Amino acid sequence: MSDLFSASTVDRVGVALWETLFMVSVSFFFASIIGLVLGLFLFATRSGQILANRAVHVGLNLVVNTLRPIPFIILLIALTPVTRNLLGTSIGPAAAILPLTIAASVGIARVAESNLVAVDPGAIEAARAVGAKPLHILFGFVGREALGPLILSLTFIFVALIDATAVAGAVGGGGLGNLALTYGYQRFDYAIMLLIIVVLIALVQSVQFLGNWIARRFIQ
Amino acid sequence: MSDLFSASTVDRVGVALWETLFMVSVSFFFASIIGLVLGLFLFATRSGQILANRAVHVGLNLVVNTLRPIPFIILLIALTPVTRNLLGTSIGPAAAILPLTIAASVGIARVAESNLVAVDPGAIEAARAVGAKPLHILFGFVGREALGPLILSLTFIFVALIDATAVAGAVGGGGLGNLALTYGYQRFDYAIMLLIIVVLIALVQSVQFLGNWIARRFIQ
Amino acid sequence: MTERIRLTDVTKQFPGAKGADPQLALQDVSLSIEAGEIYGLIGQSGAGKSTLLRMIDGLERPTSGTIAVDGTDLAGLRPDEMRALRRSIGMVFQQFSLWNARTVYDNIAVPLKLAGWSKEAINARVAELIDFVGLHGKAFAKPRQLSGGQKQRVGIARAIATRPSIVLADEATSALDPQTTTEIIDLLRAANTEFGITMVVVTHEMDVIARLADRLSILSRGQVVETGEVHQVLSRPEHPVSAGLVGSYTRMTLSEEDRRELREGFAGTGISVVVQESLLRSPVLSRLARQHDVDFTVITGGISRTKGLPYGQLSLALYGEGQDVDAFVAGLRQHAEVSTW
Amino acid sequence: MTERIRLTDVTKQFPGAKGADPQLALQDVSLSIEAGEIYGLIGQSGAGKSTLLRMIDGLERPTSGTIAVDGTDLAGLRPDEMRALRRSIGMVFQQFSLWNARTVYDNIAVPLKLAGWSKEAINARVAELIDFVGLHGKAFAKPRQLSGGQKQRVGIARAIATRPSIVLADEATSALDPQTTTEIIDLLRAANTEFGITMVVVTHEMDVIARLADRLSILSRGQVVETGEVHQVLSRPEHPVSAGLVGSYTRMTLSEEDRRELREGFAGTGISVVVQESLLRSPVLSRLARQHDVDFTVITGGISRTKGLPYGQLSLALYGEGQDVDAFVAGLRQHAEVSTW
Amino acid sequence: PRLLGGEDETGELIPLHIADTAQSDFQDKIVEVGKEKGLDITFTNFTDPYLPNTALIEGEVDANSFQHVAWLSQFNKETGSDVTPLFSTVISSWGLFSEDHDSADSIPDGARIAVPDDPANFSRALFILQTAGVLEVDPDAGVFPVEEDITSNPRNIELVRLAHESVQTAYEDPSVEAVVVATDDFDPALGITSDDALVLEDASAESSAPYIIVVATRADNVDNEAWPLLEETYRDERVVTALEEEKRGESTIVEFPVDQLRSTLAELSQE
Ligand SMILES: Nc1ncnc2c1ncn2[C@@H]1O[C@H](COP(=O)(O)OP(=O)(O)OP(=O)(O)O)[C@@H](O)[C@H]1O
Ligand SMILES: Nc1ncnc2c1ncn2[C@@H]1O[C@H](COP(=O)(O)OP(=O)(O)OP(=O)(O)O)[C@@H](O)[C@H]1O
Ligand code: MET
Ligand SMILES: [Mg+2]
Ligand SMILES: [Mg+2]
Repeated sequence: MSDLFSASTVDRVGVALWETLFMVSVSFFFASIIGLVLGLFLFATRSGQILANRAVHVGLNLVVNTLRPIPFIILLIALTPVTRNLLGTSIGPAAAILPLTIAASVGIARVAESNLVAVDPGAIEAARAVGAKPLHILFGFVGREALGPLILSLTFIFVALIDATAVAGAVGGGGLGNLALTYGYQRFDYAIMLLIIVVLIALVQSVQFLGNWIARRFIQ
Repeated sequence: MSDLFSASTVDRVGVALWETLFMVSVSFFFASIIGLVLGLFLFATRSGQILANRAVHVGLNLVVNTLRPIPFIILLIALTPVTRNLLGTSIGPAAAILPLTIAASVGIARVAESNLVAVDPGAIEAARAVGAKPLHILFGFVGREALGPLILSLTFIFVALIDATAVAGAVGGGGLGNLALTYGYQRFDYAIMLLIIVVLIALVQSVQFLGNWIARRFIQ
Repeated sequence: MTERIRLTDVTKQFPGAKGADPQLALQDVSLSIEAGEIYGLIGQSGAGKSTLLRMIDGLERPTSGTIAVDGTDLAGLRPDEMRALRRSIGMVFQQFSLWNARTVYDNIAVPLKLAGWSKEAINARVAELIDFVGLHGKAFAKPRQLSGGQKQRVGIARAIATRPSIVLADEATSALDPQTTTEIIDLLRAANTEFGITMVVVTHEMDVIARLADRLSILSRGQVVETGEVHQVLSRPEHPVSAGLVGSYTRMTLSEEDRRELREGFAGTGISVVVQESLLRSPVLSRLARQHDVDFTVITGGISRTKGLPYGQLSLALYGEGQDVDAFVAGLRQHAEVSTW
Repeated sequence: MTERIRLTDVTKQFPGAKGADPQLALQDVSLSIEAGEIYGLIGQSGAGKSTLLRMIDGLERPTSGTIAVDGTDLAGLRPDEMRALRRSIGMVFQQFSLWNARTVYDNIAVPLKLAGWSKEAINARVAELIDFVGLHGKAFAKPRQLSGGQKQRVGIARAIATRPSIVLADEATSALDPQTTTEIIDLLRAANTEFGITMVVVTHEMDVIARLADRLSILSRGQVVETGEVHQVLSRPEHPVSAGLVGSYTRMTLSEEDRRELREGFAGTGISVVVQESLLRSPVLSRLARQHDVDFTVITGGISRTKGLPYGQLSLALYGEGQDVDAFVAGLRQHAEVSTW
Repeated sequence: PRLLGGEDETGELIPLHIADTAQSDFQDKIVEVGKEKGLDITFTNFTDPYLPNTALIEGEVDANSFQHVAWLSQFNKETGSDVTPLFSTVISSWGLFSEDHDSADSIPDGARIAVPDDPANFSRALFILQTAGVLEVDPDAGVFPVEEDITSNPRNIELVRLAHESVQTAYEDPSVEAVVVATDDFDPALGITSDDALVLEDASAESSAPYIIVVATRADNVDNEAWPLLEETYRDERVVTALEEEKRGESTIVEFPVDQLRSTLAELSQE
């Protein structure tokens, strides 16, 4: 690196990048599963759909609508006792994973739902006609038909998670966003702030590029 | 209200609710327009699409991918000089609108894109066949066919904006999230914090309900 | 013969469009389809054919009335029983309803996977079907890369993949050229005779009905207006709607315009003869002609056969003396229905 | 006559599916379509008909070769010129391609709005079209609430709404029953005679070709194998592919199986006669029968007419002495092609 | 007594986990010097000003070093905790700053003044404004007056509450006439020093004792043998230099007797 950044600065950015990647990947992994399942059920329980069930639909909606309005920062803090019981610690990058996972799950659920409602009813009817079970229809047909858009949505949430990790600094999660904030903004070291933002942009560019690339193969 | 909350507490929550609604509605209004236009162009400039243009597509992607990774809190602060020039102040609810609008715009652009790629190519071809202009095809046909999912996506972003206003509190935006944080959490006043979260949940429930209701009429 | 499918007083009402009345798609429809039978369903566009077919597969529930397959009311089936039933029914959708995200191969393989076939068996069966429906080289194409008829053939292959014991075919050859149609018809007929498959065939192509079906019902505005043996309905449709549908195919109805044109083109007396077995068993026409000293020309019309029986109509121009012609016509009337014009 | 549409050496290649070779959908196709002509395009499924049609509307670009409308190469058109051209072309899509988010009314009204019609004029025209295609009460229905044929009728109404000077119809009656088909054919024919509309009609229904088209081309695997007047091609298809397509319609080709069946059912000598004008102008058959003391029965076949000219085939069973029958056949050969079996 | 984190048999470094609120070069220096003193120090930085204390209570960290006694007292009181100061580190110089005015007297009627929004520092700002003669606070309100305790506000000053770390951004805001903030919170590029303050808090006054920042631990852990080593580390010349560099001399190093810190805390906790 140039004179602009000391070795320790570069180290710090490296560590923060690692923390960000760790928090984002782990929470994204779990949130994709939970969120897609939630989204699929939100969709499937709609009236007229394969698992139409008003009670369950309203219930799921309620859960999602109750978790989403809690400002992430408050969710993060409110969950510390839970994280502590679960992980033995409520601080550091690992501690941010539970709240990140919850926030991303409900996010994915909602975005996925918007992709699923666009699936051709004919494709669902054909799946019913071949005697597929509801869950198979949901995951193997509805999800499959919407795969292209779903991958774009997951990419969207992945990037949103990178943003959210900046807030995860509140619980000592560290990460690039937090470093940019404390170093750049609170310490007015704009050079490091810019460096971090460039790293973030590079990261997001790659993620989005990858997402677009994968999605392209599934967009019909 | 009961004994639990003093009149001034209730007043404060009322003011914060108003601030939240103000920040969210104004920024949502502008972001919907900017975001949908961005999303439509992101879609239309894809290869094989009606305005296929690699340069513009890569350019738009770059803009979106550059804005999205900036942690919202940093964007908020980085924009203070701009807001100050524009509004004469960079603090208060009004000052949060520019960063909220930018963040929500790029968010909408991405989610909208995922809805637009699902539009039946046949519908687009039919629009070309009747001699519609590219912009008309984009807004009048592609957008129209995806309206149901798009409304769900806009609802998603609306709720995400409510979350973001909590962070906007850092620059004096006020709002419910900030009040919950500073008044409730930092003063250990869990009663008011819960009250605020209940208000937030009620708000989000109504918004989502409304979104679902409108979308239902456009979901095919 | 055992009954496989029975509809009893089936009524289906759809909610109407914004502000419009509810749509009565089917009204008190009763039908009985025997095991091993190929049952035709014809009717004007919007008559309710697709709705009826989808109800047999339990994809749509009747507003009132019952649908029974093998004696069991569908309304009483548990979900797993319904799925089991559906796996024994192959359905060709009018709009194909392919899975756009899957390749041709996968579209056809899905029902086989569901039926628990082994990987090798699936491979072999799919290859066989792709070969049969003439989609060589398209196995890994996605539906959007196919022509209309190619999509339809994927839909057919998918429906018959597991060798279901019931096939519901909704306009299964509507996008196919005559040759491909013939191939498909032969396939279905072979499946019917070899495996005793029961089929319900919705089509607007009378040719398909004539070549494939044993019995048929004619639907009009949600009601069954006529039911009978194919030959009987094709040769002597009773209801005006049936006559309208069948007539142009069998060329039994000559429009006023046609007649005018023909009258202008030909000098003789125009008559139309409804073809019957007895007319063809012996050379009635040429004998009568000789006998009454009348000459004739077949100016239009056609004779087809279904199940070995002829049906159709011939329009003749008769040349001869007035009373000879009258005698000829009178003689002909002993063997066939004749109208003069 | 002036030429409206000309394709010169048009080749279209699609990228193949994963791992497969590129698809050559069209190969060196040259065609010329006159103003005011109804031009038929037939061919087996996958032959390239839809691709060809979509290229005339500029929806797909040729890989090589040129497509010219009114003498102008489409490749050279500015976007606004292309749009103007498209507004003068109505297209009925094989898969309908309706706008699912819009009502029937809006689907039909869109091209009118684009053409700048006034609100009242649009209202009147849409009402007229809805009435014509028989969709009363469906004006505010969404496409998903329609039957297959109803969707197709919306597609037709949309295509002809602005009274375009060219109509490209891709299997426009494939989902319609015979009666509705006749109504649509009459409408299109009327538009053609009254307004001189040029039409290109892709269909697999020979009946539609016979009743509607002036000339036709037959496509096979992306190549034009035969072009000619409808009557000529229907009555004497030259290319084997044409014969295959046309044959079953005109009942000109009797399959070996058919013949075997007929031979069993009838005692006499079987012959097939290709129908020609000269055969019908005078009562050739009955005179020859009388003359040679031969009796006959029309056992199958059909005679139709297109543009006032007859075409088709009759299969006869001949009864009489050996040499009489031979003399009859020899006499018949003077008027028509005859094959014995 | 059990050693924090357990002392290695071989008598090597004692692991020590400290919670703070912002990463800095200063921390690196503490880690470096701590190693010489026999400590293996790890910092975890929270942006939330509440979690360093809960993490301490829950035993997830051994100490924290981010808060002043006033803040700590509030925390202890509200949560019934017993976080106890170990030694003092610094006190920030807080003051009233204005881009537009040279004196507090010229702040006009109806002016907006930005202040921190957390209770302890909001109160602190009120005292500074009282010193500046801008408003008066009820003397009976104690160390933690709230907005309602303002008894006189002749100029109808509007207090704009901002997050602690955002207050300095209002300095240049045209709609704000002045800010109450720690001098070292400013962007160094602005070149603002304590000399620019319209009014500066007297760091050495007894009334400033609550604002001394301390290193603190749980009450049951005050006897840990690591603390003297840690205090030594903080007092080390290199650490002091690093701190002064980072704070640009706008924080005063204080060595306040620990007993007095604890008694101040006890008093404040009664408030
Ligand atoms: N987008 C595409 N990608 C790849 N191949 C294509 C594509 N569109 C068409 N084809 C192929 O080009 C050939 C011609 O297709 P086309 O749709 O023109 O046939 P068609 O004559 O209209 O057939 P049908 O009567 O079945 O509608 C087919 O083999 C088809 O699979
Ligand atoms: N989901 C629906 N909502 C409202 N009306 C419907 C719906 N599905 C079908 N209908 C109406 O029910 C009637 C029967 O439809 P159906 O699809 O069974 O007709 P069909 O006989 O198959 O016609 P086609 O030959 O045109 O396919 C039509 O008038 C149609 O508009
Ligand atoms: N950093 C503050 C100060 O300058 C103290 C914050 S207390 C959580 O005094
Ligand atoms: Mg139908
Ligand atoms: Mg086609």
